[in-house]
Amino acid sequence: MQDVELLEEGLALMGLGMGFVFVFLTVLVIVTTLMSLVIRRFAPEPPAPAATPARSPAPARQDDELMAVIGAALHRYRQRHRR
Amino acid sequence: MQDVELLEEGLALMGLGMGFVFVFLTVLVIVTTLMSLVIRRFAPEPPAPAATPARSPAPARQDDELMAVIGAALHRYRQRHRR
Amino acid sequence: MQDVELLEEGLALMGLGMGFVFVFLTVLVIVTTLMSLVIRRFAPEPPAPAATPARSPAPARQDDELMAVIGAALHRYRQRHRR
Amino acid sequence: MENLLTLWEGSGAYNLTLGQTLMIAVGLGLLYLAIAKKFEPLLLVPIGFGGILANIPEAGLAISALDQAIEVARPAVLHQMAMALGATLDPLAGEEAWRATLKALVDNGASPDQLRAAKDVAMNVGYGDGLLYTFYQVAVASGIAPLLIFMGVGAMTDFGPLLANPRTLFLFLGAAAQFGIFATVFGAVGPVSALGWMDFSIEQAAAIGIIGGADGPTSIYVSSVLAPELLGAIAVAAYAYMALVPMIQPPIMRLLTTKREREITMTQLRPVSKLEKIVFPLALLMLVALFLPDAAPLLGMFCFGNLMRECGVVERLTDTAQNALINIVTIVLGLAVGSRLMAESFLALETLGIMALGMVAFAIGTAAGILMAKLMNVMSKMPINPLIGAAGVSAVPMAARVANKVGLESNPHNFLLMHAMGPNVAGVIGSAVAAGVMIKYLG
Amino acid sequence: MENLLTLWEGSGAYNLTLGQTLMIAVGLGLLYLAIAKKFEPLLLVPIGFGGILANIPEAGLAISALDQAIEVARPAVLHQMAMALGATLDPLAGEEAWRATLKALVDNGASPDQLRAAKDVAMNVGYGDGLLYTFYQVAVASGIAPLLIFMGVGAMTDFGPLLANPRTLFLFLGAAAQFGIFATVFGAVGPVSALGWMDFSIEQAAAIGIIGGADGPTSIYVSSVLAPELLGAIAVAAYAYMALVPMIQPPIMRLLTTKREREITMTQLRPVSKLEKIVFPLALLMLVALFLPDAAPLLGMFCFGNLMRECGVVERLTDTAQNALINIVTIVLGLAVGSRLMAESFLALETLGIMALGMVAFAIGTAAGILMAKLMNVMSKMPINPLIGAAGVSAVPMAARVANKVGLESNPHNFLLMHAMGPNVAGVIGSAVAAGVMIKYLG
Amino acid sequence: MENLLTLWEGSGAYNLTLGQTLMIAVGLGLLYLAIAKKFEPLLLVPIGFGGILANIPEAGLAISALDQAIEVARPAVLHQMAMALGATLDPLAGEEAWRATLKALVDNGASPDQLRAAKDVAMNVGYGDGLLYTFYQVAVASGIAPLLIFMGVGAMTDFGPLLANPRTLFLFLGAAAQFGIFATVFGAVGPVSALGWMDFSIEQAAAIGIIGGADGPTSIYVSSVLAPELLGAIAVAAYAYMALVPMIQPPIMRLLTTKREREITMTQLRPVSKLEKIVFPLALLMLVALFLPDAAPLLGMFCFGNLMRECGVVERLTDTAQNALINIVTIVLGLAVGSRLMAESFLALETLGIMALGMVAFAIGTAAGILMAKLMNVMSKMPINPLIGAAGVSAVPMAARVANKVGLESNPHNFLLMHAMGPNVAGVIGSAVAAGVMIKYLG
Ligand code: NA
Ligand code: NA
Ligand code: NA
Repeated sequence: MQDVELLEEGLALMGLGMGFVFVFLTVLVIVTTLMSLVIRRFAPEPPAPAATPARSPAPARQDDELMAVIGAALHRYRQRHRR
Repeated sequence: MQDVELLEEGLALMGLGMGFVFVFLTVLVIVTTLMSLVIRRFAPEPPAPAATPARSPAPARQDDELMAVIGAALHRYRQRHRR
Repeated sequence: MQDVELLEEGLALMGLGMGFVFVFLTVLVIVTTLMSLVIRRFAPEPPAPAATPARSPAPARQDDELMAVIGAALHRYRQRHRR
Repeated sequence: MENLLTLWEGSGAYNLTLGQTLMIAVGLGLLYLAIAKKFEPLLLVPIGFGGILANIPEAGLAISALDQAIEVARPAVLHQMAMALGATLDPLAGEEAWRATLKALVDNGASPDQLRAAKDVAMNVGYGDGLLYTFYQVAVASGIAPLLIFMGVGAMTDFGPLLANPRTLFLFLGAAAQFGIFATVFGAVGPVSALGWMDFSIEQAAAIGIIGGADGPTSIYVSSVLAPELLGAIAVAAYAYMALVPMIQPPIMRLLTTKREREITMTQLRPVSKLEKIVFPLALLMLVALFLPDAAPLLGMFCFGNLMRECGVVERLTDTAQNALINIVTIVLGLAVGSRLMAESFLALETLGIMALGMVAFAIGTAAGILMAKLMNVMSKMPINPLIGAAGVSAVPMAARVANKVGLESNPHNFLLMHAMGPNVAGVIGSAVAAGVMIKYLG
Repeated sequence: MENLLTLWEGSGAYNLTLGQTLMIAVGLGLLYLAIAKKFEPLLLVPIGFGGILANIPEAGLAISALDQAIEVARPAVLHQMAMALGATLDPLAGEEAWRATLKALVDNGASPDQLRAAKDVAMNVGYGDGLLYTFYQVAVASGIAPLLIFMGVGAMTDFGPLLANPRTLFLFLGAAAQFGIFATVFGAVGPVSALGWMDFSIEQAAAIGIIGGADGPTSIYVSSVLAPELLGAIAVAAYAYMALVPMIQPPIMRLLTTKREREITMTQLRPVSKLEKIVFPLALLMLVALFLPDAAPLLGMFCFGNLMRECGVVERLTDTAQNALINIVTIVLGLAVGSRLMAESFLALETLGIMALGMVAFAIGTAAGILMAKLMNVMSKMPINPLIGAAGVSAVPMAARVANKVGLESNPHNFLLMHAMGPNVAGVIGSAVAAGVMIKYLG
Repeated sequence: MENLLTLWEGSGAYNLTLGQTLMIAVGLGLLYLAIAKKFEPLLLVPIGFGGILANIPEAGLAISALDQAIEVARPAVLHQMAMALGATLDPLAGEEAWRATLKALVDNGASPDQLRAAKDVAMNVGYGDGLLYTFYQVAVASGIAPLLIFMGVGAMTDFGPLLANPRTLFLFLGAAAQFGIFATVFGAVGPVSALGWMDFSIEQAAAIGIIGGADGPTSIYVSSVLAPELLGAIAVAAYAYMALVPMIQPPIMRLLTTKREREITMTQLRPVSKLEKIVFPLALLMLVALFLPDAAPLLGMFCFGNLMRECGVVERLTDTAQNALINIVTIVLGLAVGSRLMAESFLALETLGIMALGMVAFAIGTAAGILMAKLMNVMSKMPINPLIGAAGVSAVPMAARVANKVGLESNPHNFLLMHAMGPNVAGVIGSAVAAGVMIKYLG
């Protein structure tokens, strides 16, 4: 009896586990492919992409960006959790 | 009422804090200046000062110095705390 | 009375300690000498000895060795502790 | 099927709250600033990443075994924990209410003994402290990490420029720049709290003010002592503003000085002997010991690092303090600080207040340094370029470089860098002294 | 004379048990494999040495202060400890029985409070936790060491080859290779346990199966959560099989592929941009956060290390994560794992079962990877050499090198190394995902 | 005004005791010796600085949260702590008396449970363990730091010279030199204690004697086990005498040898194979396991470090053990040892006794090594220069260099360095064995 249960549990874990690993990695493949497509279209390699934005922006904007990042998050949060 | 207390406390902290920072750094300026004067008078730079003493002393004295450092401290301490 | 005990204990510790240090290091000398003799006889230096075995063995054997190491230990253990 | 449901109900997508989503976005935003904009990346990369990890639902990386058990354990375990806490759970209230009751007990009512017992229950059924929670307890709550960072900073600091001319000059600039700290404390309990905009206690105000000292480890240390609940926001603000020095300071500098003042050329610094550099950290330590023991942990470790650097006989320790050790501690500290970026505490109006007050502190400190430099220029025989006063807020060596750069704009042959390094390192000492005063007075 | 007797009765030679002798031999055997055969020496040298230290009689290096006191303390102390544990020792039973009673109480009956009290007694009379015991508690039981190692591995991993062609290819191979893990879990609770050969719980089976993931830190992490009693054997098996990749895989590869298949040349990989490499760890982290929070500690730290590596702005942290930090953690982790090589748990039939099941998991994973690659080769337009499927079990970079080598045997101009690195690193992610599923389901 | 008073009453200048002043002077003296005279600076710089930090009044860097609260908390907190300790404070006695009562309770009467409760009170009102106190608990009281240092020393030690000629030679010299240790133990409980000059227990005498082993980490380890109350003085003495080797040994060497003996040229050492170097640490470990498990922590870690060095397959671990890890541990250990330089325990007559006895131990060890070498020179066919006997006290590699230097004075072509390295490293083993015997017998 207990052995059968254990067997069933092992079988379930096998099915569930392999299924999940496949699904997870499939989603990862899709996301990664999309990500690569987007990046290669909008930020093509040669002018090292991570460096580019750092060179151009108007100094005053950087500060705004910090505030914007936090402000926007806070704004949306407080909209729902009014207190 | 509580607000006034808080305000007062803030004011006190500001006065006390800035005052202390100024006094502390003033004392530090004085001590540092004196230290520099003494060092530049009695141990002028060229012959790297920290190295000089290590070269000359009679070997036998080094041991005495260790004993002297600890012995002198102990002596003065025990003079007062007789037990 | 207590002083005498303390003295005796100090004496015992001295004899025991020095004796043990001498015996231990003597045994270490003997073991080390034997070890060196064996190694110099059976694995003389030039062809860097630790490297030699790694080069020659048939691949299949390495796995056996792992099993052998653990299996032999387990075998002897279980022979005595039957449970 | 039931298993699939378990998996789904335990997934992040099912449990994600709005707050967590937003905090993950904040974490990604910090990473963007750190990587693309080079905002103090050494700290903001770990902090941002830690912030994301802390907000992954169900993972419990940033909470204790006890809190994790309260959030996800089976009802039977909840009842056991309630018993350990000396309470009983109303059988009719339902699971969510039970969890809320336990959380409330743990956060307030329970005695240390009961907490231990409840933790024993949680550990026994297999829950463990989250990695970031452990990092926070070991590295930040204990005070160890900021102090070791300060030791490393000491091992990297050259007091030569300060020693070359301490008289009436550099240290006063360093002192004046701390005015931003105290003005902000007053502002936070004054207008901001008194007028009811936000509600900061005096301890919280002090921890916020220290942001104006532009010194990350000092800010973290003070806020771990005085206001741990704000630590995440304060650390983020402190490092962000340190990174923003090149944006925030120049306008203030140009506003408060004339072109002629910015062109002032300063006299050459004298060489400083090795012995002076060795004795200085010891002299500073003695003053701390005599007059402000509460700054002894911070300045003591700072002086220790500096003495190792200058004494010249322990190079291998200095090298480790400047590299392997400070890097390890930085990784752990950054992740630990990130673990405090939790929605409940970070996504409050207070955070915007902290950012704004920190900015004010910073601006006032910059202005005070410049104005004091102008005053000293008038009063002293030696010419003093007021730009170097702005470097007194610390943010070593960024603020000194900014002073140099703004000076070069007015006079392309006027290199102020070494002159600005004096007030710059004096600013580190100044804000540590300010920290000591606050801890003494409020700790 | 009496002193001499004390010395002799406290010596190892007098107290050595057969089990300890054999375990010391196992430790020496592991050192031999590590040093002479270069079996993953970075881990097996500390593990083997730790195993020897743990089995030195009377030294107590691998046990707690409490256990050490129970083993060697004077009778008076035993009675005190019994009192602390709420028991009384039968005066007639004799010392050996008292020790056995106390041991049984500590291992089962006693409450956390009683254990604390008994530990207080042991500490008060001068016993302390053994060094390796402390290392185990701090580094392994807390989960910290495997996670830091995983961070370091992330900092050393280049996802370029995987990003160059994720589509339908590399990740599926990485997924298929995890089949070994789950098949083994089923096998362990199926034939092995059900037929009564050995008796593994489902948690133990899961921890054993992970060996097939060919990833040391993942195995240690999972078994510290699910089956700490098997940790020693599992870690030894995991690292041993990682070292055995060049022996185990080639025969399976040759068996399951034709010469023509092994000769397949693959198309050149496209270059991958820096930004893709930066975004990938964040994308992976988001998926983990959404779908499998239980893998968040492992994959989170892995992604953190990889982000530090790729972002290019925190080189000094990356360098420390790859060197000083991972080396320190490896020493501590290795010794801690070695401390679990105790006769009672290691010299059981189960250990041979673990070794055999681990081998089976490994072989099935290799075969599944190859077969999946063959299937994909048939279905896809792009030619796929099935050998690279074997690299999906992970064991980075050994498995990829083996695929390359076997490929070169058939076609001396066909370099598969970079193509095999894709499934190879995908295998790391795959087994961490598998670990997360098991912990979610059984933890 | 009241605030100013608070600041003044909390300042160091107001609270400084004579003892603290003197101990700060001792700390400065140690720094002077370390920096100007190069006395073992790697340890004495952190120890000296730690000594200063520990004696800053009110800062509490070297004491626990509980002690800190007892010293400075408000009366209300004192009453709470008294309740936790199961006592009541006499309302009439006044604050100072209350603090004294609590201190006495904590140091003696209280049970571990009560101490925990009192600590909870202290933590709840915001007190925390001092940094150096934490370092001491984590690194020294646990035994971890000296053992990791010993591992690093093992990783730096080359046993080649010893292996080239162990027979009847080097190890006996290493053994003889340990006579200083045991003679001093006997002297400390004999003349010194029995005649009532000072009052050392046998455990304290043993910890003092080990100074004669000229091995810092061994001294710290033994005294952390047998006499933690003397740890500060013993560590200072041990490192000071290691530094003083070039002063202490030459007169003794000249006194006990004739010029002719000092001129003896020794035969060339044979080359030692890699395999011998790998097997030696394992052989030593086996002997320790069989005959003296109490030396297993020290010699086990030493052998582990040496095996890592010699096995040649874990270079990156060896490198870390020799550099980053040992440096980090040295900083922490040094500060932790410095935290034991407190006036009450250090400024006692006993400290001078420890310094004097340590010196005697050192001198006797040197003499015994030389005399044994003379004896062996007479008895053996091989010529033995007695100077190398003096190197048996350890103090690697200083003592070997001294032997070489004194030899060169008599015969400028007679290089004894490599010959002296044999007894020198044998001396490390010898004093660790002596340490094991003492711990076995007294621990
Ligand atoms: Na500052
Ligand atoms: Na894998
Ligand atoms: Na020695």
